[in-house]
Amino acid sequence: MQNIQKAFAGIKALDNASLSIAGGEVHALIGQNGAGKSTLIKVLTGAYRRDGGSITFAGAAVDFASPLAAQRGGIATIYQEVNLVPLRSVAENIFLGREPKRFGLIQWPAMNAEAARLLTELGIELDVRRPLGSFSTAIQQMVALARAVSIQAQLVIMDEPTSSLNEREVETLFGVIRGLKQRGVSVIFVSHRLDELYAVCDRITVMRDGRTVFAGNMSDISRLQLVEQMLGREIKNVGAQTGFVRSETSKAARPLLSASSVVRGTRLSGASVEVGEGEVVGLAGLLGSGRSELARVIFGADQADGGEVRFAGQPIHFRSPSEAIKAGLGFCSEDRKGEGIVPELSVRENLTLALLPRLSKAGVVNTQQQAEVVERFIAQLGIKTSDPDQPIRELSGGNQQKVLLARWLAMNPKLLILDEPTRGIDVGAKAEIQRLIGELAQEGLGVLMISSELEELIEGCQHVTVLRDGKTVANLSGGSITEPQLLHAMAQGLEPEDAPKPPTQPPTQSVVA
Amino acid sequence: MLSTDRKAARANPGRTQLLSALSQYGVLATLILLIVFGALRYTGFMSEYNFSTFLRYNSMFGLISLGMCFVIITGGIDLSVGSVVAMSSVVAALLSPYGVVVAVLGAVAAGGLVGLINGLVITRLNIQPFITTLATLLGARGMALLLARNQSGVGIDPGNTALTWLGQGDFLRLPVPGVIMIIAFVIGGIALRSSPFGRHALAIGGGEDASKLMGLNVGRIKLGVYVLSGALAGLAGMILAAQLGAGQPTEGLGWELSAIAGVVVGGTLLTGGVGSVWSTLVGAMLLGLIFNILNFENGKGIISLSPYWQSVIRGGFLLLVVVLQSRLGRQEGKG
Amino acid sequence: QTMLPKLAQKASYKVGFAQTESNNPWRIAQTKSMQDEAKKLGHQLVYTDAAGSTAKQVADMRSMIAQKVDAIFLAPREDKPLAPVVAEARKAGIPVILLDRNIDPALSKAGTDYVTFVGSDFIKEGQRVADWLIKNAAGKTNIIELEGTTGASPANDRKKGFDDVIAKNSKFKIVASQSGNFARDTGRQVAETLLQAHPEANVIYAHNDEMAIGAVSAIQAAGKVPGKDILVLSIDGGKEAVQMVVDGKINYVVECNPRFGPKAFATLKDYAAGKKLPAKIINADRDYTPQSAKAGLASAY
Amino acid sequence: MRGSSGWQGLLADLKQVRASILILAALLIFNAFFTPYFLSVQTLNVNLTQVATIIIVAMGMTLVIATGGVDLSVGSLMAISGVLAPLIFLSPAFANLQWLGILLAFILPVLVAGAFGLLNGLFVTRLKLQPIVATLVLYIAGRGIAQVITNGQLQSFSTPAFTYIGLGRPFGIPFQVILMLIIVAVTYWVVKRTVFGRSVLAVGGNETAAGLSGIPVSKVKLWVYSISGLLSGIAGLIVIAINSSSDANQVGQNMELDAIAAVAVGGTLLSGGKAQVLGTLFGALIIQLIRFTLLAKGVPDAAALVVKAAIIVVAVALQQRRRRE
Ligand SMILES: Nc1ncnc2c1ncn2[C@@H]1O[C@H](COP(=O)(O)OP(=O)(O)OP(=O)(O)O)[C@@H](O)[C@H]1O
Ligand SMILES: Nc1ncnc2c1ncn2[C@@H]1O[C@H](COP(=O)(O)OP(=O)(O)OP(=O)(O)O)[C@@H](O)[C@H]1O
Ligand SMILES: [Mg+2]
Ligand SMILES: [Mg+2]
Repeated sequence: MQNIQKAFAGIKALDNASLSIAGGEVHALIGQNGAGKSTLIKVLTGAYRRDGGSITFAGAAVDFASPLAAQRGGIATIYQEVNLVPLRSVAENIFLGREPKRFGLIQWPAMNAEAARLLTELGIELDVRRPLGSFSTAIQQMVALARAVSIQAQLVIMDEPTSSLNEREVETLFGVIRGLKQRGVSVIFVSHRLDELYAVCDRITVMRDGRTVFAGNMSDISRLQLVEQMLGREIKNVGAQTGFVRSETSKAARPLLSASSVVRGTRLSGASVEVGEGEVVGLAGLLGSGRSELARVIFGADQADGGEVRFAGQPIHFRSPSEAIKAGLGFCSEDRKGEGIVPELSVRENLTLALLPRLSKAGVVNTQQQAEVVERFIAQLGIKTSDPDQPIRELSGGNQQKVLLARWLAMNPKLLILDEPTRGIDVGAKAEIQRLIGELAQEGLGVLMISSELEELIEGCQHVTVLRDGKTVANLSGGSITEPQLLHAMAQGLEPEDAPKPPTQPPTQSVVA
Repeated sequence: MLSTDRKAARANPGRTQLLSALSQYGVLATLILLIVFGALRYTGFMSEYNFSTFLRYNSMFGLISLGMCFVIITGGIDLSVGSVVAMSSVVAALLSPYGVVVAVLGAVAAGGLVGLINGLVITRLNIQPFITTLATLLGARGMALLLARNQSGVGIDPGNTALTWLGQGDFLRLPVPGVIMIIAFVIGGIALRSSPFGRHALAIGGGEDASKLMGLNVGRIKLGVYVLSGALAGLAGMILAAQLGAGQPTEGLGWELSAIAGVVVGGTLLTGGVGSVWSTLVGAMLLGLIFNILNFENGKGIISLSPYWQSVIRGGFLLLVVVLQSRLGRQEGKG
Repeated sequence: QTMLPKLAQKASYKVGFAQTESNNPWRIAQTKSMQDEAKKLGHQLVYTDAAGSTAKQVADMRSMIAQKVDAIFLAPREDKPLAPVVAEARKAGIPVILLDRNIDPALSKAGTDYVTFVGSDFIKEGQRVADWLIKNAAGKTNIIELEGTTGASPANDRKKGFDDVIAKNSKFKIVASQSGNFARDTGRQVAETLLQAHPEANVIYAHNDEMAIGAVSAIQAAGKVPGKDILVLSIDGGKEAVQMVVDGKINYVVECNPRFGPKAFATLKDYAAGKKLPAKIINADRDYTPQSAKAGLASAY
Repeated sequence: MRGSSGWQGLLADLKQVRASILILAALLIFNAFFTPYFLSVQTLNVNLTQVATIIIVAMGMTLVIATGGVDLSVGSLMAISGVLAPLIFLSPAFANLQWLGILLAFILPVLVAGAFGLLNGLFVTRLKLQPIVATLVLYIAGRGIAQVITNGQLQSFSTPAFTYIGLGRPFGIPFQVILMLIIVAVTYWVVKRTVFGRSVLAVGGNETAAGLSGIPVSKVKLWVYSISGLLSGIAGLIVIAINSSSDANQVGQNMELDAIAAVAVGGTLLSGGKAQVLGTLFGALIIQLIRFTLLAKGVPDAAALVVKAAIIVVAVALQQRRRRE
């Protein structure tokens, strides 16, 4: 891909972006949120029309008119937002558009069997006839992977496939990637997790503001250089891996929230957590351990079947989020697209969505005050937007996340529940958000943070509560919050030594035969 | 996506199946109950004559509901079918002097053409189906009246008895329109269950962007469902003309709403992505049966229902069935 | 050719009445007249409403046949489509009497397929209006015609009757002819627009009372005097319209009386008694002129 | 701040719907040249009085559509309110208290229509019916209810105090036009400046997100359907006042189609999350002017339908092109 140009509503998303990938190589594509990675990929696969530039694939100039054309041309893609059809069965999702047919009719048994076989190879056993939507996001990611692998492609593109996978699943994924490589298939791998890039990638392209700013061998660039390239500036302090400044002495905080033995359906069976004023408390657990569920119950988005929640000393029972908000809670969902942004509304409206009642008198919004709040937060969080009136859907994922954080910070809450606040966010933005969380806590805000990133929990939290199968299984504090401890608690039964190793030491076994 | 997760994940598979069966057969059960009720209460209700009358009339609603079902499955809607029925009936009548084949194909093609226009406007100009087909609802009605030169009926060529047979004749003691409808449903059922067209229509309704990114030719399939809906409405129009011996430019007012109601009563969600051809058949027949029962009830002379009361009752019945449907459907999502 | 089924002489019959629609005052009055008469005579009236759909009317007829009523009154929505089902009724032994609209004589015949037709002649009604206008125009010759529902047979017939007569008279000119849907509100809106676009117009001919009454409002809204600046002509002869003739707002109305009940049931009785009936029993419809309206007001429907 | 308040905000909003303004202008220019007697106050009066009810109903429809719903029952609710009013002021109970009868005839029918609107809202929020289906119920049953109340009979009256809302002309301007303008202005203001208006857009744009941000989603929906009902009720009263008669069979016939078309031509997407109040105003005017033009030019009814269909498609397509550019 040479000198690709692409603009949305006059704003350049890609400006002279270039990318070249050799046969059989794993190529990292990296850049800050909004750098243009997803856009570049969509231009390549024909999901977007480019405004300029040329694309050569397998020696010939190509111009895919649609993702279908790209797929036929030998490019399989896993897009950033898991893009499958939840209502259709797992098997159908894998074979959609390529179903085995006889006399024009779909051969169901053959299709189901083949789907099951493909998934088994990825280490997953499930009923492929069930709707995809009844499985977790992680499983859905793996189904997307199975689909991409089963398309006999010359190039497989993965746009942030790991953002909702746990470490073991990431390992499986790496195995698949290596298998592809052995067959001479090239892979484009987009991720914000540097460790992962170094673990599997051969070469790398760094993008910034729609431009390609670096391309070279993975081994030729150090982490520090890489981050500098992404941000376009030098970083002095890269000692810590996150933006948290850990407050060493955590004073005995006044209790703010305490949830004890919360029960809900089969998802929560005795989950407890406590957060004090000015504390950042982490909520750890494997996928599906019930972290999000607990957060939703506390926030009144779901109703508990049992247990007790106390807030500021009072037993409370919020019947709806609005009651929780009135009491001083805020909740940032993990599903940005589905539960966070209102895509058609502007940044301004999105940012003040929860605040509106307070910005108004007798139901009439004070636009002056609204404008002030918005401007302040755009500046404070460094939200990249051309205009507060720009629809939020036009922002990159990371910037959308910042707007959502601002939505809650503007409320000046007593307790903020953040569900995966830094998922899919580039290192720069991530560090900023983490620093911000720390600062807010110091000012007295209580934070309950769900995170799948161990560093974040270790460096950012005064306490970490670990859930497993909907139950609280451990409470770690201060110095005892270490990686082995956490892993041990999350996966109880495993000795810390048996816990999955950091991905920097590649496992030998390959999943794909 | 996560919200769907959350709902579905709590379900227990065995129970889910039971409930989904219930919601599918709930409407069928209602239909059967109504038939039993009618049989016990009214003389002449279970006669072959009444059965055949019922099928002959309701076959047209069955056909447009079938097309509507496919459209709704993709998350769209087709408000033009009522007008298309009228227009195609006129086309069939006008073409009747040229033989039955020409008349039938002409009517179906005329309907398909409106469907093609719908599909092209929706996929190429990106105008929402509701608005597009609202416009063709007006346009096709206008064309019907223009073709009929404002006459209320355009007579079929009396020599074309084959065409008349398609509307008024019997085949194996079954009314021909009913047979045509059943054949259409069998093909439709297979198409939805096992043809790529049907599966892709379902996939598009479940996630259009995702389907596009997975390489489906979304535009062509959407075009396909609107052409199908138009063509089936054209077929219904041919039956209408054949049955009445004349093209009917003013017929079909509000039929689109009956079709939508039939599909919805059958348990298909207007949001797309799920749907069943068989439930649609049952739903359409159930709504037709209400008319039939109300006619018989009036004949008892115990209470004389004015047509006004009949619309109130029909509205209430629609509410009842749809609520039942959604209750059962929702149970499915709980654990 | 089979003969018409006989009807036994009974004190009380179960008779069907297949109405075409009930969304306008004329039809409502017709239905009411039928119901009142049935009640008076002690018959059971099985009433269906086709809601403006010929296909449904056919199905309605069939459900009456399935219920084995003694006889059927049918107000056919159209002339061709009802013929087969009339034949079916005969085969089922149920005599049919047609009300207010006829059936294509090529397809079905009075005395063999159905008993007789009771009603008015829509073409004639249009002609009568035109004849009156030609005699009483007093120099008013630019006509706006408010048509009934596009495609409806009374609309077509009333238009044909009127237009044919007018066409033979070169002094008169129909400057605009548009559908007002047989409804007062639409009639008013269309009249408003047409009066605005054709200020030269000085006659409005409406296919029914409802639209004529709407036109009167439109004329007033345009700052003119209905009945004087602009002549208003109509068909139906409901009380409200006749009152307007008395008030001078409408100039001429041809009656099309919907009170079918007495005549319909009398015909039924005659048929059962074995009397010989003519093929058509045409209602003796009056007309209302400024001179005759006052006298007729009390008996207008 | 840019484009958020005051005149600048108004300008920005007009810019958003400039396609519909251009189409309207084109229609006006065409008529000015080719339709005799077009440029007159009377033309303005005729068109504005005829379109007033459509616009009033379309305002409610705009809000409903903004939440991602649709209201098919508006015409039937107009009929219900239209049928009730004469029953009240003609009732012998108010023979000696005519002013009270008339006052109640203005208030009660509108409230009843609003209550039916609320019922629509309950179908949508409590029974979780999809809006098309939920409002289809009252579309079918509502007119039946109106007809049952009067047994289909037309009610005629001449009660100047009541018909004022349809025939009155304060300062020479038709009363219903003034009422319409007030309703448009209030709707515009509500959408732009109130928490309720912003909540409507948020609910339509992403219901889950709105709920998690503390917006009372169900309450917002109940309100929009109720408002749609109330406005339909007002429109019903105007229609019967103009005609000095109430006909349950006819009042509000096809109103849902006109109102939805006005909203769409005005540039509001039916998928929700947007409300172009001014666009709806222009959309309704466009549809009205097309009708006027076709009638005035003597285009027969049948051909007019085809032309109208084409123009709706073209207008909506132009609107969307602008949005995408
Ligand atoms: N459909 C769209 N309409 C308008 N602007 C868009 C659209 N898609 C992307 N953009 C803009 O293009 C730029 C690049 O976005 P893109 O999604 O490619 O970034 P990214 O590098 O993938 O970021 P992330 O890591 O957050 O996923 C952003 O500024 C974004 O606002
Ligand atoms: N075993 C499972 N079967 C089906 N669905 C599951 C399973 N485990 C998790 N899920 C789905 O994953 C989602 C996340 O689960 P939950 O919110 O309870 O836990 P979590 O720890 O927050 O997980 P996550 O990290 O994915 O947010 C739920 O919506 C649930 O539907
Ligand atoms: Mg991206
Ligand atoms: Mg979670």
